[in-house]
Amino acid sequence: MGHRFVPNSFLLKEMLKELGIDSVDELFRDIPPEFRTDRLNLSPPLSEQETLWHLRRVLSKNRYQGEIPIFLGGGCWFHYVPAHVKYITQRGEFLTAYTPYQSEASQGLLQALFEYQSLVAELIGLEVVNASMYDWATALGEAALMSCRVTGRRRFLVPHFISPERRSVLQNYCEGIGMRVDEINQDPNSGQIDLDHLRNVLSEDVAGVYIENPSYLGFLEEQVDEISDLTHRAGALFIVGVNPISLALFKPPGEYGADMVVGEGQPLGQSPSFGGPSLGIFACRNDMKLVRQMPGRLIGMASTLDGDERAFCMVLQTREQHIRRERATSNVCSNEALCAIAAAAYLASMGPEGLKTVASISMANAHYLMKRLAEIEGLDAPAFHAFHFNEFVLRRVDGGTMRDFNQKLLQENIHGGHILVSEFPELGESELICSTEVHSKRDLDRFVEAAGKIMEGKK
Amino acid sequence: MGHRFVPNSFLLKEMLKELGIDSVDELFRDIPPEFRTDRLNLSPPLSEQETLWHLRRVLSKNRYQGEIPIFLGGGCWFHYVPAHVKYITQRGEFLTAYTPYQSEASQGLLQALFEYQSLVAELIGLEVVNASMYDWATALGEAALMSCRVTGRRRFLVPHFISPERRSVLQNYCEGIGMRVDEINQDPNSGQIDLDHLRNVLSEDVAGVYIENPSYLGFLEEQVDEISDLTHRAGALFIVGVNPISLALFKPPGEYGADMVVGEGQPLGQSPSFGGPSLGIFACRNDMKLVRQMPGRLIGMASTLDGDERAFCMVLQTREQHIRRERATSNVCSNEALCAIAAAAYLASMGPEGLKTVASISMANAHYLMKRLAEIEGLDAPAFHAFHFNEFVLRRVDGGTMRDFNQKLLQENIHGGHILVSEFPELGESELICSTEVHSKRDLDRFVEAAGKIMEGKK
Amino acid sequence: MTYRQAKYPEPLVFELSQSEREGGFFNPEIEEIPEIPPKLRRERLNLPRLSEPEVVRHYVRLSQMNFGIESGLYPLGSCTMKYNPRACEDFSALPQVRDIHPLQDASTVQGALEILYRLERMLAEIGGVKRVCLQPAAGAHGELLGMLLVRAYFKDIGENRTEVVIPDSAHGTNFASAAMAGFRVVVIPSNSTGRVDVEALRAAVSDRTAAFMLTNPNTLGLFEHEIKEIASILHDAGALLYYDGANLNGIMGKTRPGDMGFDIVHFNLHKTFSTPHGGGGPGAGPVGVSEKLEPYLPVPIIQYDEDKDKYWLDYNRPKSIGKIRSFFGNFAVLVKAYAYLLMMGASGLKEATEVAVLNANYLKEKLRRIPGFEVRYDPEAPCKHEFVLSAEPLKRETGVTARDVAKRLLDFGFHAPTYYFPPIVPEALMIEPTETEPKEELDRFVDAMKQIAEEARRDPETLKRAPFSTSVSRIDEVRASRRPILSWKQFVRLRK
Amino acid sequence: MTYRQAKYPEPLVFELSQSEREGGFFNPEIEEIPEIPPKLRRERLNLPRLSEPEVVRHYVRLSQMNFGIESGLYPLGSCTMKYNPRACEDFSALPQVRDIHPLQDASTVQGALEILYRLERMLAEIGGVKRVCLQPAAGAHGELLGMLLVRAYFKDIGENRTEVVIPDSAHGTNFASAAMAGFRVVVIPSNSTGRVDVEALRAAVSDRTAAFMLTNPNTLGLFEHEIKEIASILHDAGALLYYDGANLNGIMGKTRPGDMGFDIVHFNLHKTFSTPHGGGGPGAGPVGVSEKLEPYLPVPIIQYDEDKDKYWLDYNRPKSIGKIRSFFGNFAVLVKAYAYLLMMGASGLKEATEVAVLNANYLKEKLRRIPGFEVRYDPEAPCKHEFVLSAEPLKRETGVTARDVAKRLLDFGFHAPTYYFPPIVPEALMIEPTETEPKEELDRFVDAMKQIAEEARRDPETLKRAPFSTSVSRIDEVRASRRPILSWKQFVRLRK
Ligand SMILES: Cc1ncc(COP(=O)(O)O)c(C=O)c1O
Ligand SMILES: Cc1ncc(COP(=O)(O)O)c(C=O)c1O
Repeated sequence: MGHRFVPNSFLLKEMLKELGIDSVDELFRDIPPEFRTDRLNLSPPLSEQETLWHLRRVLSKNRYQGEIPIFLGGGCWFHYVPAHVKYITQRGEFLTAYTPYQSEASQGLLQALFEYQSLVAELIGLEVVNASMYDWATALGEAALMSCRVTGRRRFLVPHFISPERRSVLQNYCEGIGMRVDEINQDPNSGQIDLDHLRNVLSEDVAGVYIENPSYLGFLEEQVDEISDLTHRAGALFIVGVNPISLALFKPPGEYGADMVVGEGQPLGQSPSFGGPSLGIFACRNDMKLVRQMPGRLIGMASTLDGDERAFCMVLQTREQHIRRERATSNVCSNEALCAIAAAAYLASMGPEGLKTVASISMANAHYLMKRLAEIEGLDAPAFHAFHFNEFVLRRVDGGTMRDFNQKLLQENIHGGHILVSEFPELGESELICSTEVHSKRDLDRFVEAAGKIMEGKK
Repeated sequence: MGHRFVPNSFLLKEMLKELGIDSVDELFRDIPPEFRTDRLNLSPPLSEQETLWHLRRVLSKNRYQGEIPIFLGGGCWFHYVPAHVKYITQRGEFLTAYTPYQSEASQGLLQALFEYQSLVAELIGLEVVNASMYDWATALGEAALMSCRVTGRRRFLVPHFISPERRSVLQNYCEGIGMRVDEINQDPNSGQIDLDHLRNVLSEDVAGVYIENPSYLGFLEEQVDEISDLTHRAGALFIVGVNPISLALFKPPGEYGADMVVGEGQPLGQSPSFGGPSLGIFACRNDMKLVRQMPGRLIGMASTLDGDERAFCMVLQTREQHIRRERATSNVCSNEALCAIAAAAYLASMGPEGLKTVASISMANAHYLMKRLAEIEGLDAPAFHAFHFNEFVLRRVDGGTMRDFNQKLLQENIHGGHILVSEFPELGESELICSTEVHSKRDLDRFVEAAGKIMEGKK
Repeated sequence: MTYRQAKYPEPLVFELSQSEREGGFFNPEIEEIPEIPPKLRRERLNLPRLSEPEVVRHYVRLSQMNFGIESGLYPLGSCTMKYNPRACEDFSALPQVRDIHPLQDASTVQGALEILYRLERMLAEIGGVKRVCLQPAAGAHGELLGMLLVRAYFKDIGENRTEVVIPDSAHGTNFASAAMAGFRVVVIPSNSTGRVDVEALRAAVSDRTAAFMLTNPNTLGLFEHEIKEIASILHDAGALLYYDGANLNGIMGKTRPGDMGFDIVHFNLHKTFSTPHGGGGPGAGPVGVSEKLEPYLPVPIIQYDEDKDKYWLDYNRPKSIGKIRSFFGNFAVLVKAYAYLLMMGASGLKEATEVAVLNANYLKEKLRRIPGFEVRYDPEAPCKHEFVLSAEPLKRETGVTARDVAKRLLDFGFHAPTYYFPPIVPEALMIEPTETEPKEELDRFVDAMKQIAEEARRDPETLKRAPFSTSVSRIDEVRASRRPILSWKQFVRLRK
Repeated sequence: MTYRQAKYPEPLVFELSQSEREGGFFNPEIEEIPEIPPKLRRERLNLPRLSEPEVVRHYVRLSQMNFGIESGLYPLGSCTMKYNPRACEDFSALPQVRDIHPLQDASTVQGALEILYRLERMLAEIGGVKRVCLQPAAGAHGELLGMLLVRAYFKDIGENRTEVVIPDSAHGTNFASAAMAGFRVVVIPSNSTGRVDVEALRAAVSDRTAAFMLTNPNTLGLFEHEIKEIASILHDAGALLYYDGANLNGIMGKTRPGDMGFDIVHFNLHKTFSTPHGGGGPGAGPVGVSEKLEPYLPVPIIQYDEDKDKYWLDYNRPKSIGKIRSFFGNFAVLVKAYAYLLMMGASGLKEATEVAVLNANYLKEKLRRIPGFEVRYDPEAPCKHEFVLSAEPLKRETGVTARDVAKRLLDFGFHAPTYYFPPIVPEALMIEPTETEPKEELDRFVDAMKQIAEEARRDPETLKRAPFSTSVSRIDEVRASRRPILSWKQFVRLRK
């Protein structure tokens, strides 16, 4: 006994005595003897230093962006996280707080979350943003369910080119209520939504039409107004999935008729960390018919009872599970609040110019790569003839495999893109390549050079 | 114009207008034109990310403890710094504050510094500790000056085996007032103070007698009572230099008559960082004759004017330069306050048992090394027959050089001890080796093994 | 009373913004910036413009107006607000953790996979289960996964089961998760000791029953000692038993859900395993299952090839339900929990549980003796890590409610307990001190509760206006929900 | 007024201690622990026993009761309290910075040496000097080194010079440093414009004069435009000119001390170059010198061998004074300053200076127009980065002192200016906003000063009891010095 995290270990006797009992075991007498564990088969306590040694040893097997350039995106992005953003989320008052149930003692968190909602609202062009969902995929799942609640319909349309992971999560979210997820065709050349097909599949049972912009494969969708129109005319909700960084440059969904927006907030001030924590963005139009069906927490502007001061608190809690139980709009309880604070601090730090710079460096880098790689014999990019943000599909057309290509890149200490062969076999040997401001020009040139050598068979 | 650290860059015009001037240059019109600089020959601003890239690249040329084991001590020590101690000193309210001149707004810092003084007071056994000096060496310099102020005498005695750096700093501090620094012999076999010699050199002009315990070369001094006695009988002050970690195990100077204590507080919660920041410990007996001559800041317990509450503030400021100018007890102004807070948090976290464990692991490691290395043909340790804490002198007696020994160790990814050849040629080919709890048994065994191979000529 | 929370009259970032001011900056290297087609181009981006010094100061000030575990006792029942080791924050901030991408080639993330694999093994050992899926981002997410596994299982074995049974004392997420997974929720009442009414359960269970969701210790902090009987009832009916792990801190290392007969077990890493709550998240809610549910677990399963000493991702799971979240879950959170488990070790976990339970019983015995408070259910039985106090006697006597008591506690520098939950206790104050609180803090809490009870008698009107020491006084939450203002954008529009 | 500092009734760590409680723990690997001879052995060690959760909470609470730049405007004149970039903290926490030892073989610390070398070059460029010693730990330490260099120089050239001349407006450290280096201090008065009285200087300088220490801009924030004349007087007399760099933020990038004729220049990295003050330190006070003083600089000098692309330590400096501090100075601080300089670049430094001066003039013009305050010296001249306001008119009128004004400012959420310095201004309030303060914060400060001046007339008695919003009310500092209690040990003894 006597762990440094457990202050009262040495006061056991004294405290037990005050309780009038002899042994701590008495406090566990209600556990049937047959179920009592003698001891867990885990190692003895390591010191903090030993734990660091262990982790350093294990983690030395990871290769990381910065040590080598990594050209992966696909729903999780490397962006530079300013030191002060990390500092802010490491402040114990934020880090170690619970959900702000006691609003009077939690104004700091509540204001920061209100700012998150507000900043993201500006970015996407809708007024109502919740205080976070787990990630993009689960936000999409919740959006589908919400579209069902709002419309009373049970079909949901998604584009063909969507991250299979996101698609799978969506499927699982729709499973319970028996909602069907169907695909909308996309033009194999341009990736653009096949409007005729959309018109065909859009029937009276469609609750929502979902597109991603930019798409999972990096290209932008140009027919957003048409899609919005078709969707709304069918009485369905129009839902758009976004990479928020792209919205520094591209028209926000709020300006082309989106009823709801989902997306991945991780690039706003969070490192990838192997995919988590992430930050599910979830927003809707300011229409109480929608707002009342929102999942998750909402922070609202309030005032003190004496009316003297502005304050913030959670609002519309009657939607939530702790009050409405099985009739709640969602089961979500813990969310990703700290990531939302990071996103707020990040957006407030970048400002419009900073965010645009981040986005345009990313775009310029990706386009530079795209152009230079396309010049290499045997490579073809982009696979889709459309405008791209900072990701694009690179195809290998010389008969070799992308797996081999990437392995050889790795030997040159470069991590290539995400191989798409099993996800979208119709694209042939291809991979999804991403670049952002974390790549220097030297990184890009090294990539191009290595790719050139590999394709020449010199590697 | 428009740096992200400079909020008003874009308001220049507006603000200049309010001042009724046209150009910012007008504000510099008092600088004679001949002295105006057009532009500094420095690079353009790097982004935070570019700065990180640059630093990572430059710093990748450093080898560090953890990556390889480093067996250096000699006044700067590797000890494990718990994460929460770093967190505490990274709290902006401490980190970005100035000296607590406004005590009412600075109670947190003042209390933390009072706790530092109190914790170190317990450790060394004297009641009065100041709120920090720059480092051990400058603390020693100040101690010499203070002994002169207190006694009116101008000779200062130091042991022969003292860090030459510390000796040099002391010399420079004594230079101005023309204080002479003389050496006390130490027994070449045991390192113990030569009491006869001390008796001889102790004349009426000696202001202070200084010893280090443990010594720079790692051994303990056993005759502290005798030295104290002799010193005091000669009317001089007895000053002891310490590694505070050692005091978890060894008798504190306050218990054997020290009038003043100096030392290096860096091992209490600070990483070496190439030798700085460091933390000069400075303490004296609670005798107002001494206290009034203390250099540096002192934090005292106080109360509010209304008498209601306990509070803390700086006391006895009339000793200091900002009030007494050239008659101040020292010129010190900025000190090492944040390191003192780290030391306080470290000591409060370790507690008596924790600190003893740190000290005894360090000692056990060093003794293990000492024993195992001494078993190797051609090596001899320790050079001094005395009790050692966690440092000892290793000698090479096979004709080879320590330089060569260390170079070969480096090839095995081990950094050996501090070579003493130029500092104390009388010790022959020798180096000062140190171990602490940052070394695992595996590190120690690797060192011994590599040393064995080198000495066998297999390397 | 001398505690006082900091207060800064701090505007919103939008109000701090200047028309021109430089925020983040990067130096572009590639000069050619592609021209975006006008149709796609954004025209206006209304983000605030602040300099870095302003941003830092703003959020530092806000942080001081927020209460965390590092500020004081946070006895929020059901939430296990324990100390979050600072070391875990450092570990999870290593570049080898932060700067790796989930789609990297497995050969380049062996360290990450090893941690996931080892963490899974540890959780399996603690829970007494076969395998654990680390994907869920929170407890409720784990519940949803659990319910989907239940669904998949019955579908696979060809049974059509549509009901999930849940006790009335359960957490709201249980009901909502079951419903989201498409089950009809059947609620059963608690018995007079606050535990599952076994007869009611028996009556409710049928061949329509897919699962029973149980929190054990339950939300009253009481151990469901009839668990063997409960498990039999379910298993005999061919149904599954689901363990809500929110309260694992009351039994961890003393007994294991799997051993008690639970088929599916979720863990709340942000409760039991000390990863910080972050003001509401991110958390992690891994789900463990017994052998028979293993085939349905989400992909990928992390496997270890001992011969090659390699970790690999197993996607070849024909019966898998697919994914419940992108990638591998909240990895950085998982790293913290892993480090926490290493630092606690077997003995530390047991000690944590014992002291958590001791602290809870200590508080319970002290508090229920204060006139005005009582423990409704089985007050003489030891509670586990938490207990529920009822302030009903106080309310009856003085009109002061549990909510008033909770608000007043804020003035003493404590966070409030959870109140009005579970719903079966009137004027409930659900108190969970955790093992990381020193006795002194518990004693101060008892004193505060005593003072409040006295104050309720002496001056209930003042008390009802509490808190006074927080950065703002009592907030009108009802009005805020009536015409919600949810963003600056909306606020500006309304203001016009 | 709505600002309020946090307040926790927080005991001392000794009062929090329990008789048994576990703090830091390590697992010993070597079993054999050497037996310490009884004579050397310690018997009792009275450190407090706290658990980690308690330690963290304790210092978090204390931190909230402290005001830093991150809390609000900190216009402490002469101290250059500017925003400290958080990135620099991260950079200096890299293991390649923290976990290297100063006695390492030079081949293993090439990165550290490169940083020191480059930083030295940058400072030399900014200061207009030949070489820079990075060892001094603070400004005053730099002054001492400077004075010792002066000593060494004259000793070397065989002149016996015993006096250092200092203006009456100088900082206390100048006098103290000169005295510590064994010089007699000769004080000269300021002229009616608050600058060096050139005639008085001429009269004071003789062949006994070793150096003149000057702060330029001086402590009134005024540029010593007669600097050329001043330099001639000194140099003609064979004496040296010393630059106190505390106020470099007022001219950096606009002019260089070396160009003005200064022979020795110290830099305050914790002022001008944004390394945090840490509540009083650690800082860094590098000292630059012109060619003729180079031989005396402390060892080692960091040299770069271009051919081998290697940095090496030059100890072979026969005229060197040796060391002024162990090792290489406050390295981690130096790394922060280096990173700061990289991020600012040439243009950023100039911009910083310009805006720092603009902000100061802006405040000066607004504040000196408030009845009760005035600028004594050369009020129409532009100040540099700071200025000194006199509250004497206010005192005469209302009895309210500069100190009262300062204390009252705390209630508005500002730190107070430096007061009663420089001594040549009665009721001095020395105000330095720095370039990292937004205009809004400056305007709020002006408003607060207006309100205070009004309050001084309306209700001086209340004002004299300020502050009210800090964690404690006004402290009896006089009594605290009368019978000082300097440690818990002493307190306990006295209490008995
Ligand atoms: C008993 C119980 N079950 C489930 C949950 C939901 O957990 P989470 O917030 O991690 O989704 C909670 C959270 O408070 C809980 O207390
Ligand atoms: C003008 C001036 N000179 C010297 C110093 C001393 O600098 P330091 O505190 O770094 O020793 C100061 C510090 O405030 C100062 O303002």
